[in-house]
Formats: sequence, C-alpha cells, structure tokens
Amino acid sequence: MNWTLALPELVLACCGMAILVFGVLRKQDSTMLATMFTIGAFVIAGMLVATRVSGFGFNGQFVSDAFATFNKELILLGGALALILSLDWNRSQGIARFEYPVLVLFATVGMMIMVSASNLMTLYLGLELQSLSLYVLAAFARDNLRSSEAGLKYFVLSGLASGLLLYGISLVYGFSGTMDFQALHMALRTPAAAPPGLIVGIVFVLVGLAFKVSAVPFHMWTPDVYEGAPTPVTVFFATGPKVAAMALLLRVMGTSFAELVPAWQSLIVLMSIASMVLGALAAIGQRNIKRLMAYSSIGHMGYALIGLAVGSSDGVRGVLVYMTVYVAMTAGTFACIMAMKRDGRPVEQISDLSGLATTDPGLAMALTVFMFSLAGIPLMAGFFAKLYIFLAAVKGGLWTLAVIGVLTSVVGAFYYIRIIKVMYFDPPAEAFDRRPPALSFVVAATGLFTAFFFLFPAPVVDAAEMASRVLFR
Amino acid sequence: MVYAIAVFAPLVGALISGLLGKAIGDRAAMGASVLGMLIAAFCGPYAFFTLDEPGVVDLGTWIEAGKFHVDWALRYDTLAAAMVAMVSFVSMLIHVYSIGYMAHDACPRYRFFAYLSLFSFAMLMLVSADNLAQLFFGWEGVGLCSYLLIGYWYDRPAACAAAIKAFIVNRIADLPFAVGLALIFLAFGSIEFSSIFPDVTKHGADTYHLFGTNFPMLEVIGFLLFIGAMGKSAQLFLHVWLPDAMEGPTPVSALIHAATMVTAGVFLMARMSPLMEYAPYALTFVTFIGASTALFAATVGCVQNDIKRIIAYSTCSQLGYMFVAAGVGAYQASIFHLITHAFFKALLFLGAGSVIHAMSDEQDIRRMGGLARLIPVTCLVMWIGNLALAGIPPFAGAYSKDAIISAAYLAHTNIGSYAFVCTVLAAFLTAFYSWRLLFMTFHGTSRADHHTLEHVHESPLVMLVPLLLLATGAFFAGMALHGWFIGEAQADFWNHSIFNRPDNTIIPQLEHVPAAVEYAPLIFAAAGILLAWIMYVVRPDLPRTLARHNRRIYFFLLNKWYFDELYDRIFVRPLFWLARYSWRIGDATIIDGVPNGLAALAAGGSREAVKIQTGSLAAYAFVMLIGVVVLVGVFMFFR
Amino acid sequence: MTSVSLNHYLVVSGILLVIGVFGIFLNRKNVIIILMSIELILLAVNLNLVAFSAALNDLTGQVMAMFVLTVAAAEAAIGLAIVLVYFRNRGSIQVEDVNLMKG
Amino acid sequence: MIVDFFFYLFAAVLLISATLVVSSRNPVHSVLFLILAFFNAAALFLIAGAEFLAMILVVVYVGAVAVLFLFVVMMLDIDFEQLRGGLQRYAGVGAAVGAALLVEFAVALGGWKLAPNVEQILGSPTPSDVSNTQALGRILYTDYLFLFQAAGLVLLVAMIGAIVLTLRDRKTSRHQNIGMQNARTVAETLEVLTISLGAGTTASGGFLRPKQPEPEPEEEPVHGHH
Amino acid sequence: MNAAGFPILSLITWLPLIGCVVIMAVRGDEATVASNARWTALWTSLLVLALSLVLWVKFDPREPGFQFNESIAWLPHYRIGYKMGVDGISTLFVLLSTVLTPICILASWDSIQVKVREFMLSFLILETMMVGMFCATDFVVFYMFFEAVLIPMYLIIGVWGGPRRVYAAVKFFLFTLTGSVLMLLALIAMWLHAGTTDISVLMDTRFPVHMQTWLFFALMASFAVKVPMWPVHTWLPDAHVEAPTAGSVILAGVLLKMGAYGFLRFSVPMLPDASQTFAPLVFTLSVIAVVYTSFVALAQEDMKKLIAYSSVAHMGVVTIGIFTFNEQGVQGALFQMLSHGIVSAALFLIVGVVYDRIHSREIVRYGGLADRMPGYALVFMVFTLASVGLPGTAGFIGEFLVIIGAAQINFWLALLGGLGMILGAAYMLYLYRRVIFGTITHADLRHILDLNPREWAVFAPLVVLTLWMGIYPSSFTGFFDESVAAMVQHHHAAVASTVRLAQEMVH
Repeated sequence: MNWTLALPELVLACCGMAILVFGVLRKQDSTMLATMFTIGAFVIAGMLVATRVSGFGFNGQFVSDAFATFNKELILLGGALALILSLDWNRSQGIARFEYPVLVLFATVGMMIMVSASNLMTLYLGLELQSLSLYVLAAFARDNLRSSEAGLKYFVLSGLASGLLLYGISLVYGFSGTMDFQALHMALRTPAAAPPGLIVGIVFVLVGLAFKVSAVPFHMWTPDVYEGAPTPVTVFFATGPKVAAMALLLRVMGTSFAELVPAWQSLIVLMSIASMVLGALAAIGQRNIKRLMAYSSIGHMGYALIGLAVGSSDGVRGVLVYMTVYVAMTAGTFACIMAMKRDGRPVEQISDLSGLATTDPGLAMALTVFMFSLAGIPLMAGFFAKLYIFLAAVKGGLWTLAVIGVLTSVVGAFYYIRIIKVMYFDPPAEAFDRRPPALSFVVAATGLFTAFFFLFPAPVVDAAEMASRVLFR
Repeated sequence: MVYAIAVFAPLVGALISGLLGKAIGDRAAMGASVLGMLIAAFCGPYAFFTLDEPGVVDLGTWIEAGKFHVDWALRYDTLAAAMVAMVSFVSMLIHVYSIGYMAHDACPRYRFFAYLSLFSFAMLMLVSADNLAQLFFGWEGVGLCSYLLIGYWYDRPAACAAAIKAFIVNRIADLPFAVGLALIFLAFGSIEFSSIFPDVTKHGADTYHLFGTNFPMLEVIGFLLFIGAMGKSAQLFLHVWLPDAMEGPTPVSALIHAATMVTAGVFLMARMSPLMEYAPYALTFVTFIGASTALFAATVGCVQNDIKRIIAYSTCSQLGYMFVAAGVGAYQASIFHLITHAFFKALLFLGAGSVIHAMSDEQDIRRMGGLARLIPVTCLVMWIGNLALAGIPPFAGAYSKDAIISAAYLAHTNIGSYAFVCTVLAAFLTAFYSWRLLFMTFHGTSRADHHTLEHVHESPLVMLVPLLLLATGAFFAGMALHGWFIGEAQADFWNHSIFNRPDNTIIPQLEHVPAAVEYAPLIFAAAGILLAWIMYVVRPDLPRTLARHNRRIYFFLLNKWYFDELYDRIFVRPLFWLARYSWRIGDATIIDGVPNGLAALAAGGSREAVKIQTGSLAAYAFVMLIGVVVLVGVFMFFR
Repeated sequence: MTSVSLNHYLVVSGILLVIGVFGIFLNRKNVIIILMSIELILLAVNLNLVAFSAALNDLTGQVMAMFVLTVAAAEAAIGLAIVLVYFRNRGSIQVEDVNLMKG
Repeated sequence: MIVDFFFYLFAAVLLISATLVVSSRNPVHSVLFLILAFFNAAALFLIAGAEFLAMILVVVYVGAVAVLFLFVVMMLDIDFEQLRGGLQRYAGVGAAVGAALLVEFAVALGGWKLAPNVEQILGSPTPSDVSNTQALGRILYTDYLFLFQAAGLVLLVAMIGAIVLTLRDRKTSRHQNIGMQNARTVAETLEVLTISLGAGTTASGGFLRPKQPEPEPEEEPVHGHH
Repeated sequence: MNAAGFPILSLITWLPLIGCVVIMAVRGDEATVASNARWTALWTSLLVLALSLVLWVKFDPREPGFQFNESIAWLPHYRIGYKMGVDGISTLFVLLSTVLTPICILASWDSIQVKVREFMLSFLILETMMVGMFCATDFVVFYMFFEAVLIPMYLIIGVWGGPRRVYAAVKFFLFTLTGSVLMLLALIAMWLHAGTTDISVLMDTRFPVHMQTWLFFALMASFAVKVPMWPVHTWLPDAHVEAPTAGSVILAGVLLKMGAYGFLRFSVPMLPDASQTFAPLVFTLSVIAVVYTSFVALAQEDMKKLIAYSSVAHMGVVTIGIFTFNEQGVQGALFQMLSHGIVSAALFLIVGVVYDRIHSREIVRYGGLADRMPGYALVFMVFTLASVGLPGTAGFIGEFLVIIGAAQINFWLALLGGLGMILGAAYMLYLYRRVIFGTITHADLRHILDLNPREWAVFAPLVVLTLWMGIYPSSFTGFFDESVAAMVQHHHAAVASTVRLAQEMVH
C-alpha cells in the first residue's frame, strides 16, 4: 500500500484544512493571505505531482501514472489561474472571503482524485468532492440572484447526473462484480459477452461524466451557470473541472471499457456531433459574452470528444493537447472578460466591447488572439489542438466526425470573429476601468502561450504523447 | 541595320513625343515624331531597293515556354521590305500632312503624333515579323493605335464609341486568329515562318476533330487566320467598325485606310500563302467574302453623303478586291493592289481632309459643290485619286485592279466566276460613287452657306506637298511597279517570299486573258462615270427622284444594309441584358443566395437551438432524460 | 436470499429511479421536492448496490452504499443551503420561477 | 414465503410513498412521505442482509437529513396556498419517455446472472464468519481508508459550504474597517447640490425629496471602492 | 546550406515581424506614432524587397527542385519540420509579394489616417504570411501560413474598409475558411498516408486513385475559393469593394494567387490521376468563370467591383492553363498569375487614386478625367491595355500561352477560354471610356489634381514591370521553365503509369 503515491492530494488536503483553520482563527479579513497560501499549496502540489512515480495505491483504488500527472498539472494550473483572477474581482464585488480559496482547493483535490481514480468508488468520491465545492462556488455571490440561481440549477442537474452516474456504477458493479478499472478491463476482454445490463450501466456512467464535460444533451446547465456564477468561478468551471471530467472519461473508457470501443463509440460520436453543432449554432445569437463562452465550451468539448470517439491513444493524445490549449485560451478569454468593468461594475454584453481596439489596444489584441485561437485559425494554439484531434479522427477513419467538425468550426468561427468585429470595426464605447495587474499578468501569460505555441509545440505534445500511452493499451 | 532603323525609328519618335511631349513642348515633340518617320521613310525604301537576299534580324528572345519559342526578329524579304517601304513612306507623308492639318486643334498635339508614330511602328512590326506571335503583336498594336486615334477627340461620345467598336470588332476577329496560331503550334510545333513553311506539305494530311467530324488541319487554320484578317481588313460581317472609324481626325483615316491596319489582313494572306495554298476551301471562302465585300461596300458607298464615309466604303470595297486576288491564288496581285491602293487611298483621304479643312470641318457633300475654282490643287489631286480608284489607265489602280479581275476570271471556278461578276459590278459602282463625290464636291453650284464659303481657302504647303507626292504615286505607281509585282519579273522579284502551288499558274496567265475580260473593267468604269455625270451634272434632280421612288432600297443602302442595327439587336443589346441579369440575378441572387441562405439557416438554427434553453430546470432535466433514453436505446439496439 | 431474487430489487429500484427522475422534472411545486427526488434516486442506487452486494456475496457494494449515503447527506445539506440562499434572493422557491437566465 | 410477503409489502409502501413524495401538494407531507420511504428502504436493506446500512439509513437519513428537510421547509415560511400543483406541460411526453426508460431497463436488467469467474475479481468478498457490521468495519478503515478520508473531505466541504452560504453576521455587529474609513473621500459621502430657490422642491413635487427606495441592508461590511 | 549562404528565406519571411516589433515599441502622440509606423513599415518592406532581390540574383533557374532549403525539426514525432525552400514556381511569387508590399504601404501613406500603426502592423504581418506561404515546403507549414493570411486581411478589410466592410470581411473570412478546413482534412489524410508532410516527398508519393478523387475535391474546395473559381467567387467583389485600396491590391495581387499556387503545388503534382480525370470539370468552371464574370463585369457600376470581376475572369484563364498539363499552358498560367498580380494590383491602385480625391467609386461620378489628369489617364491606359492582354504588355503573354496550351487540349477550350480577350476589352475599355473620356460633368472634377510624386513612385515600378514582362518575358519564364518542365513530365509519367497499371489489372 504505497500511500506516497497520493502525497500531492494528501498534502493539498492538509494545506486546505490548515488554511481553513487559519482563516477561521484570524480576526481580520484573510482572503488575500488565504489565496496566496492556496496558490502556494498548488505550487507545492504541482511539484509533488511532477515527482511521483507510476503505480497503484490503496488496493488499486488509486493510480499514479503519466496520464494522471499530465492532467493534474493542468488542473492545478487552471485552479491557480482562476484563483489569481479571483483576487481583485471578489474584493471589488464584495464576495471576498477566505472560504473561497479553500473551496477551490478542495475542489482541486477532488479533481485530482478523479484523474487518479482507478476504481468507480474513487471516481465517485472525487467527483462529489469536486461537485460539492462547485455547487457552493457557483452560488458564492450569495446576495446575487443570478449566482444563487446558477448554484441551484447546477446543484439540481448535477445531482440528477450523479444519481444517474451512481445508478450506472451500481449496474456495472452488479453485472461484472467489481468496481476496479483493471479488473473490469480483464472481465470485459470478450466484448460479446458483456450483458445488456452492463451496457446500460456504462451508458449511465457515460451520461454522468458527459454532464460534467457538458456534452450535448447534458449541457443544459452550462450556459446558465456560466452566466450566473461569479466570473472567477466561471473561469474555474471552464478550466479544471472540464479537464478533470474529460480525463476521467478518458480513463474510464480507456481502461475499463477499452475493449468495448465499437460498442460505445457511436454514443460518443453522437454526443460529439451534437455538441459541435449546438456549440456552433447556439452561440451565434448570444449577446452575453459569458453565455457565448459557455456555448463555445460546449462546442469545444465536442471537438475533444472526437478524440475519445477514436478510441485509441492517438485520440487521447489529441484530447490532452486540446485540453491544454483549451485551458490556456479559456482562462485568457475569461481574464479579458473580467477586465470588462465600468465604474467597478462588470459588464458582460458583447456590445460593451465595441471599439475596444481604440480604447484598449492591448486587451483587444489579446482577446483577438484568443478568439482566433478558439476558432482554430493557424499559428494560434487552437489550431494545433484541432489539428491533433482531426489527425486522430482521420487516422481512426471517423470521416463523418472530421467533416462535421471542420464545418462546425467554420460556423463557430463566425461568432468568434464577430467579437473581433465588435472590437475592431465598431465605434468605440466608453473605456473600461483600469485593470489590476494580476489580470494583465494572466492575459499576457495565456496570450503569449496561445500566440506562440506554434514555435515550441513539442514539449506539450510529447508530454501528451507519453500520457496517452497509458490508455487503450 | 537600315531595316531595323526603319522599323524602330517611329517607335523612338513616338516615345519621345508621347512621354516627353509635355516637357519638351508641342513643336519639339512633333518634330521628333516627324523626324522619326522621315528616317523611317528614308530607310524603308532604301532597304527595299537594296534588298538582295532574304534574311532575319534577330533582336532577342521574346516568349519561351517549353517547345514554344518566339524571338523578337525582323524578317526581310521582298514582301516585308515592300510593305515596310510603302508603310514608312505613306505614313511619313501623312505625318507631314498632319502638321498642317492639326495646326488648329485645341488639344496638345504631341499626343496625336505619338499615336501616329506608334501606329506606324506597330504596322511595321506587323509586316516585318518573323513569326506569327510578333505579327500578332503588330496586329494588336495597330488595333490599339486605331482605338487611340479614332477616339482621339475623347470628349466626343461618338468618337469614343467608334473607338471601342473598332477595337472590339477587331478583337472578335483576333481571337480566332490567336486560336489559329495555337493550332499552328499544335500542328507544326512552332510559329516561326521559317519552321512552318517548309513543313506545310508534311502536314497536308493532318486532320483536326471539330464539330464531330475531322477536318483537314490546314483548312481549319486557314479559316481561323482568315477570320482574323476579316476583322482587321473590315470584310463583310466584320466591317462595321470601319465607317465609324471616320470619327477620328482625317489623317488617321488616311493612315488606317491606306498604309496600315486594314491592309494587314491582306498582308497576312500573302504572308501565309505557303499555308493558304494548301487550304483550298479556306481560299474559296476568302474569295467569296472578298467578292461579296467588294460589291456590298460599293453599293453602300453610292448613297453615302459624308465625304469620308464614301471613301471609307471604297476602302472596304477595294479590300474585297485584294481578298479576291488572294482567294484565287494571285497574292502578288493583291499585294500590288495593296500598294497602289495605299497611294491613291491616302491621297483621297488627305484630299478629303483638305476639303474638310477648307470647308471649316464640313463633311457632308450635299453642302458642298463648286469648290474646284476655290481649291484647285485639292481638286486636281482628288481627280487623280479617283481616276486611280476607278481603275482608269494609266493610273495606278488600273493595273492592279485589272489584274485582280482577270485573276478572278482565270480561276475558272464557280467562285471565281462569282468573284468576277462581283468585282466588275463593283468597278462600275466604284466609278459611279467616285464621280458622284467629285461632281458634288467640286463641280456644279455651291450649296454651302456664305459664311463657310468665305473661309474656303487652299491648304498650306505642308499639306499640299504630301498630296502632290501621293498624287505622283497614284499616277505612276502602277506603271512603275507592275512589271515587278505581277509581270514577267515577278518570280525573281518576289524571290519566294510569296508562295504559289506548282499547279497555280494564275499570275503568269494574267498576260493572256481574253480581251473582253481585259476591257470589261474599263468599260464598266466608264459607264459608271457616265452615269454619275448624268445624275449629278446633267440632271441633278434625278437622284432625289430615284431615292423617293425606291425609298426602301435607298434606305437599305443608306443604312448600310442595316448591319449596325442588326448587330445591335442580336448581339449588343442581348449581351448587355445578359450582363445585367447575370449580375443581378445570377450573382447577387442565385450564387450569393447559397451562402447567404446558409448563413440565414445557421441564424435560424441558432434561434431554434436556444429555444430549448428555456431557463426552466424541469426542461433541462427533461432534455437530459431524453438524452439518456436515446443513448441507452442507441447503445442497446445498434451496438 | 431466498425466493426474493435480485430481479425484484432491480425492479423496485428501477421504478424508484424513474419516480425520482420524474419528481425532478414533472413537478411544478417547490424546489425542495426536487431535492427530495434526488434523495429518492440515491435511495434507488443504494437499493441496487445492496442487492448486488448480496447477490455477489461481496461487501464492496455495501461500502459504496455507505459512501453514497454520506455524500447524499452532504448534498442535502448543501442543496438546502443553496435553496435557502435562493429563497432569500428571490422570495420564492417555485420551480417555475427559476428561469432568470435563459436563451 | 414470509420474506416474500414482507418484501412485497415494503416495496409497495416504498414505491407508493415515493410517488407521494413527488406528488403531494404540501411539501411537509412530502418530507413525511420521504421518511416513510426511507424506513421501508431500510427494511428492504435488512431483507438483503445489510443490517448496518439499514441502521445507518434510519439514523442518518430519518434522524438527520429528513429532519433537516422538514426544518428548512418549515423555516422558509412558504405560502402553501400559492404553490401550484399539477404537472409540467410536457407530462405526456415525459410519461412516454419514462415508459421507454422502463422498457429499456426491463430489457437490459432482466437477464442478470452471475458474471463468470466473478470470484477472482470481487473486491471484498463477504466473510462468512462475522456479522455484517463487523465485516464492514474491518474493511472500511483498512482497504478503503483513502476513500473513507475522501468522504470525510466531502463532509467537510459540505460543512464549509453550508456555512459560507447561509451564515450571516448579525446586522447589529459592526466591525470597524480601518482601511475603508481611510479610503473614504468627501466625494463619496457628500453630495453637494446647487439648487436655486424653490426649484428643487417643486421639481420633486413638494418640500421633501421623493421617497428613495430603501437601500439594501448592507450585509457585507467589505465593499469595493467605487 | 543554400546558395545565399544564410537562411535567406526565413529572413525574408520573418523580417517584417521585426518591423512590427519596432513599430510597437514606439511611444508618443498619435502623429509621431503614425509617421513612425509608416516609415518603419516602408523601410522594413524595402529591406525585405532588397533581400528578395538576392533571391532573384542567386536563384539557379536550371535546377528544377527546391533551392535555398532550410529545415528545422519542429514536431519530430510527426515528421513535420519547419522547412523552407523555393523553386522556379514560387520564387517569383515571393518577389511579387515583396514588391507589392512596399507599394501598398506607399499607396496608403495618406489614405489611411486612422489607426495607422495597426494598419502597418497588419500589412507587415500579412507580408510575413504571404512570403512564408510561398516559401514553405512542408504542407503543414504551408497550411498555417495559408490560413493565417486570413487574420490580417480580415482586419484590413474590416477596420479600414468601406461602408459594408463588416459583411465583406466576414464573408471573405468564412468563405476562405470553409474551403481551407476541408483542405486540412485532406492534408491530414495525405500526411497519414505518406508519413510525412514534406512537399517534395508528397509529390513522389502515389496516392491510391480512389483516394485521390476525394483528396482532389477537398483541396479544390480550398483553392477554388481562393482563386476564386466560379461559382464560389462572390466573396471577391464584396471584399474588393469594401477593402481599402492597399487591401484590394494585396488581395488581387497575391491572395488570389495562393489558390492557383495551391493547385500547382499540390493538386496537380500530388494527385495526377484525379487532376487528369477532373480537368474537364475545372475547364468547364473556368470557362464559365471567364465568360460569365466578364459579362457581370460589363454590368458593373462600381469601378472596384468591375475590376474584381475581371480578376475572376483572369483567374479563370489561370486555372485553364494549370489543368492543361502542358508546358505552354502551365507556364502561361504562371505568367498570367504574375501579370495579373501586377496589373490588377495596379488597377486597384488606379481606382484608389481617384477614390482618395473624390471618395466615390461610382463610375458615373467620373468622366472626362483625361482633361485634368493626363498622367493618370496614361497610366490607367497602360494597365487597361495590360488587363486587356495587349501584346507588349504583361497581360498578353500569359493569356496567349494559355490559349496555346488549351488548344492542345480542345479547340473550344481555347476559343471559349480566349473569349476573355474580347469581353475583357469590352468591359475595360467601356470603363476607361466612362471614367477618362468624355467631358467633365461633375463640378468637383474640374479641380482634381493629377498624380503627385508619391503616386508616380507607386506606379512607376508597376508600369516598368508591366512592360518589361510584356517585352522580355523570358527573363521571368526562365525562372520556372525547368520547374514546370519537370512538373509536366512528372505528371504525364504518373498518369501513364496509372494507365499501365489499370491495363495490367485488366489483362
């Protein structure tokens, strides 16, 4: 029982509790310090993650491997970015409380447990740890009706989804006799023998996870929650949990059910197509930029799902690269959105960006980079993300998906360039408030990454390659 | 090289006067241009008279694409040299004349002279070309210059329209010409004369698939080349630009009609004689078109009232003659007529210009009359010109025209007979309208108003000298040259620059035609003159009566057989209509409709897609449930 | 287990699940009912797990059921807290009122 | 047989009460039916041999969760009369979908049989020599230690969440915020109006300015600098 | 290492970005920034031009393959490298891009008054993308540049364009994007099949015939939009009309060439069988393009739109030439591309001149300009004639060679493809007449000024090039003679081997 495999999670959880105690005991407002400590904890955890060796721990309930490492680093990165962005925002919106970083921290722990899960139980507990934190975070601006409505919606639908997931887990358990991924993999060596009950169970598990990655038709919560939740929380929603859920999906499908690829492939294909199409279409009419980003994320998850649908380590590699790039550009985009403030009040309409190129060229340029990247225009990182996905799809012979993918990306490009149009072509509106340096930092960092990814794609791709070899063996 | 200087001197003149004209002033520009032409006019004939062996002046590579190779090269053989000599000489005279004629023009004149010199250069390039591409260069070059010159008075809408018309009608003919070139390349692997001509017999049996059957390759090429020639030489169906081209200043008309441009087609036929000789059907077609044009243009010429238009139609008609000659294989005769025609047609136009000049830009002969006493020199040269035109011996036209009519007779084919009849009738009409013009302009009583008459004066010397020189040419050219061009010495003279099939002995036979045939043109011409004398001198009221009684025919002729109207109805208007509809309906509605429709579809899809996003929790849950049911169903039943 | 086979349990839990799911999206009353529906769903799951555990002669299912119970309790707590917050802001917990954001 | 009877009894009561949970008009009744459902479920657990879970269900659920529900329902002070009954518009479609789901379940779950070679892959085979509770206890703190701790974290988060969402400082307690005091400027606190004589009052309809809507009670002492 | 002794292609490609950095670095008030941006952009582009002339001098025309090769490992796992190189086909396009960029910058000296810095940045970035695209010898690198061109162009049209610029910019963007994403799929498929994206390797890879078919259509989707071929041409008039002058110039001068270049670089050599099979389709579309768009051009009331439609017609000639698969046709197509790059660019500049003065592109707003602007009329005439394809100008050579090439395929192809000669003359002279000839009817035209020295500086090189290309074209065809010969030979060999294979299968 090699418990040191889970050292990052343990350390992080302990840090979380320590910060909690610190926050409770300190008389003054300790948000700032708590946030700093949390980021520090993330850094430590990140370093610990990097040093972990591969192996199974806790009776095979927990696994540490390259895949987990990759995703954990990504999750920690997303969490850290979200926290950095939250600082000034929360203070200015009057929701700065030390519980915020703590909840983010515990959610991160949950996500890390998710990606390291090697057992349906671990999966479930990690998922719930993450979800419960997210419920609270979504409703964190508790005096804000939108925020609380977002929390409520997320809670109810997520509850339903985890109910379905659990039901699926129970069926899988019942029909196979185990909850262990490796054991499931062994048991399902002969796909034809899989009883229908097990199949239904898999579908339910899939549904539960698809909800988390907001794949159509389980995406319904996404726009409302993105819009309603406080923006730093939306950033967090859009980064870490997406990565974790996608990783989990990959892990489950790539180990336990790896032999059943032909069986579940069509489901993923369906969801992927539906996500891409809906993500492309529904965003066109949006006026609220956060909502638009929600639909955009639905579409992007559709692309990422293509990689899963391929059902090979190529696909997994594509997904991992995609998620990495996605985290960077989404965080960057939201950082730009958070800069949209007038008189301390956040504005969220796309039309508020009008003429940004005149009033704030730097921000406009950064947002342009992100938009082109989200649209998948070359030289931007987003192009490479799509490239690897389509590479896998073509290699796997999923032509329909590939063609629909590229066509929806054109439709998607329409609304991304509409934002650029608003910024560059429309007459300037009133300038935004001066942005805090932390925000500029995040924008610059993610912007540079997105714009110049093309120079050095190899490290990320190689890491993804290594991580992807774990699955679909 | 004298020869090269003759070709390029006008270009230098054109560039100096055109590009630097504004800087160095009108007079200097004019001087440069005329000087260039003078040099050319000296070198051109000099090169012609000192020519002994044909050869090529290679100036460098032009186009190179794989096997396709074209050089900038000047070919000098008798045909080219004769043309160079004629073009440079006549053109020089026109330049000199223009100094006087354009003296009162409001626009800066350097532009005019630049165009004029450029025109000459293009024509010289055309005739001295060593390959078809360079010929095409000159070919298009004269087209361009005619466009520029016809539209010289750009503020006149009619001039602009005429210019465009000239260019486009030419272009319509040039396209088949270009395709013909392409086919020559396809067949011969080259478009250089020196490579084509020796190989013609080798490709006699080649066929080309077209319209579902196989045609002899050479025939197809011959037809295509001739269509090109038709456009440039204003033959029937493609002649419509020529009369309108009168919108340009008169020296331009002289240049277009005498030395350059319209003769290019005839020259092409002569130049391509080695090939045309093996395309008998194409030649038949050439004869047919030539003969028809000769007659057609003559009929129209009879009723026109614009002095320049009459002469223009006569050009058209005379070109028909030349094509008849080419069509029956007497290329030598056609070139001979080309040269003599150059003299008397230039003379006629410049003379007409002198008249117009004297009449303060009046061009309608119905408002002239009795000018003989006021401008005697002009009257004299016009008489000479018309005598030459009508083919009255010993004037130049007589020799060449008779040769053509005889050649048509000697062809002894159906089409030859047709051509013979047409040309003889045309000779009659030619004489008629020529003297109609003379009588109405110079004789009888004046019908002009006093104001104009008061200003009538003889042209300045700078205009008269060229007239007199040309008159000399129109008088003597036939006599002087016919020995070389079509007489016994012709074989040596041409020195294989014109090719006749071994079985084609039409030129040697010219000396031996029946007397009836030999005198027919003269008799008919005399009859024409007589008729004109009766109608316009003896009984001046007759024409009006005739016109009134035969209204339909009169208007038919006056309106040039309604060609313009017809073309307008069946080509121009439908095409413009098509253009508008292609744009409004085709592009803006149908083709653009697809992407716009898709965009609308996407927008509509977007509206529909967000409709399920009602904000209601229950709906969200319901959608999820449906998703579950569907996925389970898909998984269970389609796995 | 005697004559009460696993299938009996599965049928009961299946129906319970469907009732729970329907409770979520068919009722127009208040949000708390939805929370209770979620509890019903989790109950159905637990029933399943326990039944499978018995059938397989394996304790894993029961351990899992315990965790599910734990999480369900936690969810109930947070859910109620959120409902409370929502009620404070909106003054109502009618399901149909929860539609501020849409489109 | 007796087991059969009780199974059917409890199952029937469970399903009926579950139905009533979602359909009864009064939420208080719903909660009570929920409690009933839990009891019956606990009984079913017992029949399946899961004694410990059955006890937990009763103690934790009935004792804590359900009561919490009841508590909140009561606390929210809802006007029950206003609560609309009935079903959503798409009840019919919903029923069809539900039926489809049930059919799918029936098809899928009908043919359960023990997976082959299941003995080798069972995670924690039920020991035959100890009681259910003891068996669970043995493995819960050993084999499942990690998950047990994770479950603890879940509960911790739930606690934090509940507190962070609902706990409010009492209005009466006013902390001093030195930073805010220092940051206050005159412009933020004082509004200087230049009003010509009588103009302001007549424009606002009388002597007094029109009644401003009561400002939201300031619950959060920390507000951003505008 | 390459003939220049240093990585010249990369330098040419990326140097403009250094100019960008310089421009970005300048701080100050608006006027300073604007003036600095203009000068920096001009000097940068001139420097790039000078460097590219080195290419012109050092290029060895006898060598048909790629020269000045550079290669850096980029994604070694996928055997994608940053590979640059030029052959006879691409060298001149690099030069075309580097020549047109300074001209464009000069042309927008005064006409761009807002956001000058951003404009110059866009242009320099655009130059990088264009040059990079023509230099790339790796398909992925090519694709990236190919599509990235969209970004600066979208902004140029959208920010500095006319009243309907948004519609035009978005249309431009989406049309071209739709095409190129399909190419992306084809690229990936080729990549997987060949195991590499090196263009020279791909050229020697034989793709199965059935695969070629759809690869061909996928590639065509992209290139046809860029060219643009009928009926996917409608973005072009809109984009041209709304784009600022310099934008139109680059659009017509270089961007349209990218599609035809793609056909030459990818479709024809890599998919010989499919190209052969579908050549009639391309011919049909091209002939329709030539005839139809010429007609549409005839009906235009907007100068830029007219020239835009004429571009479509001219590019139709190009596509005919490419698919004749003989040296005359392909060389003609290449030459036509180059000449069209110069001539149509110049024509847009011509329109820009009067637009800057009168702010209208309506043809009816003009007339009689010859009177006041003789220099302008002269320059306009030169380019009108070149556009019409008059011998002695650049426009003739290409069209003539294509006709010669086409005649080797089919009589009607040559004849109908050559119809542009007639119709082109019609619409161009009609335009010229309405704008330049006639009498001045609009009062404001009476005081219109002739070309100023800066404008002369813009037009002079173009006039020289136009005439040079017309009179001594072999100095240009010499560059691609060998490459085209090799390509044609390669194509015929490939098709022949397929036929042989098929026959062997039958027997």
